[in-house]
Amino acid sequence: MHIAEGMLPPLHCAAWFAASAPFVIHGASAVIRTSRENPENKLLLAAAGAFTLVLSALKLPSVTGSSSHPTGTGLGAVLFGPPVMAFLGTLVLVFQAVLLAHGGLTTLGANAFSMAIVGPWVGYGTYRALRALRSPAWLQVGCALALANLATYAVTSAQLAIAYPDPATGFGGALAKFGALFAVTQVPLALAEGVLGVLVFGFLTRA
Amino acid sequence: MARVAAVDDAAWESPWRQRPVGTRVFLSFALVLAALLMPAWPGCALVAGGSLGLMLGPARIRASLVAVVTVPPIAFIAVGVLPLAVQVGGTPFLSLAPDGGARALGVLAHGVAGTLALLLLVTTTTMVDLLAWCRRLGVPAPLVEIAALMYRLVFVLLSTAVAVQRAQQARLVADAPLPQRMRFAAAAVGTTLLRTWDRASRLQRGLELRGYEEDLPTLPRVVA
Amino acid sequence: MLAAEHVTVAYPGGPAVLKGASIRLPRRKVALLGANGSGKSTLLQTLAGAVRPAGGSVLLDGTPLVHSRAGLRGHRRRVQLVLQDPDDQLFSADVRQDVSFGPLNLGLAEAEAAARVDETLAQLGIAHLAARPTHHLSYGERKRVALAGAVAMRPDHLLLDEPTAGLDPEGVHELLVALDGLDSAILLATHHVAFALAWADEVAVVVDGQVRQGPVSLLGDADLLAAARLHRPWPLELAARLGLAGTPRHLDDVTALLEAR
Amino acid sequence: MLAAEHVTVAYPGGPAVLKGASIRLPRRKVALLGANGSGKSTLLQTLAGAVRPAGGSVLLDGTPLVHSRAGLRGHRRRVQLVLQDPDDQLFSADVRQDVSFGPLNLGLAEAEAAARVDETLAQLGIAHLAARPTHHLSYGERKRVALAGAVAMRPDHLLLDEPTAGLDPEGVHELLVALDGLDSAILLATHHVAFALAWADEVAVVVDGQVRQGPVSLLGDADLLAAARLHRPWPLELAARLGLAGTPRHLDDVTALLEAR
Repeated sequence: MHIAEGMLPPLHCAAWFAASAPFVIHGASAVIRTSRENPENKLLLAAAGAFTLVLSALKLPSVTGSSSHPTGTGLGAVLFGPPVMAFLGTLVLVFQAVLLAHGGLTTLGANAFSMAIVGPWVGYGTYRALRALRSPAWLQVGCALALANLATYAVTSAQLAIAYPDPATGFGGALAKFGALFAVTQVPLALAEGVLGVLVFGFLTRA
Repeated sequence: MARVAAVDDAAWESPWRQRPVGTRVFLSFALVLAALLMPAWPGCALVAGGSLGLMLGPARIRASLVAVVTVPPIAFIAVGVLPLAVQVGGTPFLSLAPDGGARALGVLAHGVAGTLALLLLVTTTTMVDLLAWCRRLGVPAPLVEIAALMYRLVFVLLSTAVAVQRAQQARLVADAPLPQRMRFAAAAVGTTLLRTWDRASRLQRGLELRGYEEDLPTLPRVVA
Repeated sequence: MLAAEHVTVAYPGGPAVLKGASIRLPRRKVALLGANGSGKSTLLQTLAGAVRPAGGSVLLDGTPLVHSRAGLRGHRRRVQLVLQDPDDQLFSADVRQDVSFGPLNLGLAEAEAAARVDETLAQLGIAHLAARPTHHLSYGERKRVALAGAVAMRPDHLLLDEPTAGLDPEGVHELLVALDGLDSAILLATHHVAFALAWADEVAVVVDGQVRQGPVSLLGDADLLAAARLHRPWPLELAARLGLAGTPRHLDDVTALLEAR
Repeated sequence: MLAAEHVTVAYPGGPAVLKGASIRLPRRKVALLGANGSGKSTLLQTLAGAVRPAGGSVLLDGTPLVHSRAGLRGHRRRVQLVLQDPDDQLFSADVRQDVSFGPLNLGLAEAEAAARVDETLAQLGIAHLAARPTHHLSYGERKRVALAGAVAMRPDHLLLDEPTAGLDPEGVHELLVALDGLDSAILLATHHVAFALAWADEVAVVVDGQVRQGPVSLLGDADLLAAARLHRPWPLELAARLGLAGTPRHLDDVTALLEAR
């Protein structure tokens, strides 16, 4: 879920850039380090980024009949860890902006915060927590993906609510409005992504 | 998915490719800033009109392409601004906000103008040129190289993903019940993932044969 | 009978690939010949319903294909396309599972589908691969399994895109034996002219976005082949040079003609 | 001269692919023949230094290759392998950039590398592709660009894995013209026996993990080819059947022999 170019006031854009920058820079330096240690990692990370981008363009069967797109950031976080995903997710967002005019450049900070930082951290946290609880592997993967997707959606709703508070009830009311609006598509999508993740996990363990 | 290729194709064929990337980035960014900072009327209308005019005029972008790539984000913006028109709390719980319509339309205008300004950049500038520009601005080489490899792999994988989906359709995947379809979608995603890995390791070995150790130096593009 | 009538196809922003191409696929073995980029694959995709032509139509038993969900569903039950790269068509963990994909989607019960799969694998001479994981197969084996996936749907019309590409002579031979056992009409795209001459009942040559269809002797037409950026197959070239009568299709024919001289 | 002596290669967990294979690549055109899975590609990879043999050695001008970083670096400056699938070697978004990788990696200055790239593209007849995006190229064009990437390094020895696979007759012809303009020794792996007969100065046939190398007349040895799961090329088969003397290599030779009869 991307906030389009032009939809956030300038101050908000700047603030979200400032909020995202430390994570993305930290991730970028982790990426530089791992690719110096092992040049094969460059190819792997590029492939992971390309896969995420292509995945976001694959159509999934969905309950509502409209097609839906998985985000894949939860999967990336489980595979590469959240710091690397902060960089890689941002790179995917740049590609989506440049190749699809999807999202934007001034809203990149805000989108990176929701999709490349909070989503992956929530996904990774869920995965680690469930692992610590010795839950089955499929549950770890499914919940990590679904919750990463949901967290992204929640953060995006909050970002819009901060920018455009409700005239009567302020931030809380706006959050409820945006949350309810996007819930229609995003909640089934998050569940679908979780289920898909479980199925892909099953496919890969059989293959 | 065809949209990936559409924007990219336009950028490769853009008559503006010969102009310095920095100029294009500056122009587009100035328009985006104008869209953000100026009042919706007449500022955003001017930005939107200006971006459209530049795209359809000197940049010679086909109108059908502009339509194809702008409709989805604009539809998303249009839905996204709906909450601005209403307010919650009080009685009735949900009601039209005072000036709500104007507020929603204003944000819509900012969004549409911003998206068109961004589109001006991306339909005239290839990813490759942007990456080379980033490199000159001092972005570390490994990061630029990963982005460049990613760009190449996107197109390799795209044809795979499209072919896998087509092959499933040919064998009547649409007739399967939903749980089955989810399973087949997972198989398509899993297959694409395995092939992604395979592609990456094969490219690694292929590049090693060409002498790849740590860096992937290439000539900068010649601006004629 | 499957046919295309005056189909025109252009990719977005590009020039037309097919410009009023017509082809018909009677219950025979037809070889579709053309250079790389001539539009062979596009024509196959169009016949299979995967590409919607801008003009003209695809006909199945005289009825035009409607590109609706229902129209395509009916079409796909009877027309199956096997792609050049088998990896694009194999997406299950093992061979049996992969081949069962189509039959199950046709609505066959599990037992029935299983029987269909076994029958198909036996027919194509790959029953021994049934339980093998797909990613352990050799290239030739993967091509055969991808073919099985289509054959298991019992299509009347089987469209094959470069099925011999990348196969060694033994592999090609095994493939041909397998194809001979089928009773679908087969349209096989290739740029191996000598192979087409030996195998086909009829040939169709893609030239300039259109199709010239006729008996294999068409491959003796040097002008046509030059326009198609192809070469005359060696048996016909040799016959022409030596002034031999007839249309020798392979080594045996050539030997017989020369010995009779 | 590049050579392999008694090399043995086995993949982890599998049987040996090469069992004491020896081959030498003098400054000539050598065709390496073998069925799918015979070990052709493995032999090329071994010669290029990408696969380290369990036994035997790879020699460059008599000096055994050491698989250290420095050893391999020196080897790759002189021996370049072009893989069958061009997408395994093309990494850059445009052609010129991709081809410049090797020369820059050799340590050439930018101006020098640029001159080298232009020269190579012209030599291979693809100067017009220089500014094209890699993903817009056809398969045949990508194969040519991948070849350019290797040729731009000016290797003494060029190893080509199935360079004609997937190319139409014109594409093959253009490739051969381009190869003729090079002055590297060329080892070309293929399973097209008739093509090898027409093109090569010498042939090397992979049989049972070993290599039989000799003049092209080796391809008339029916037993050898059967053991290699290949067929005798048609000119030699026809000559044998008709009892013609000599080793006709292509249609012209066959015509001349028959007319002289």
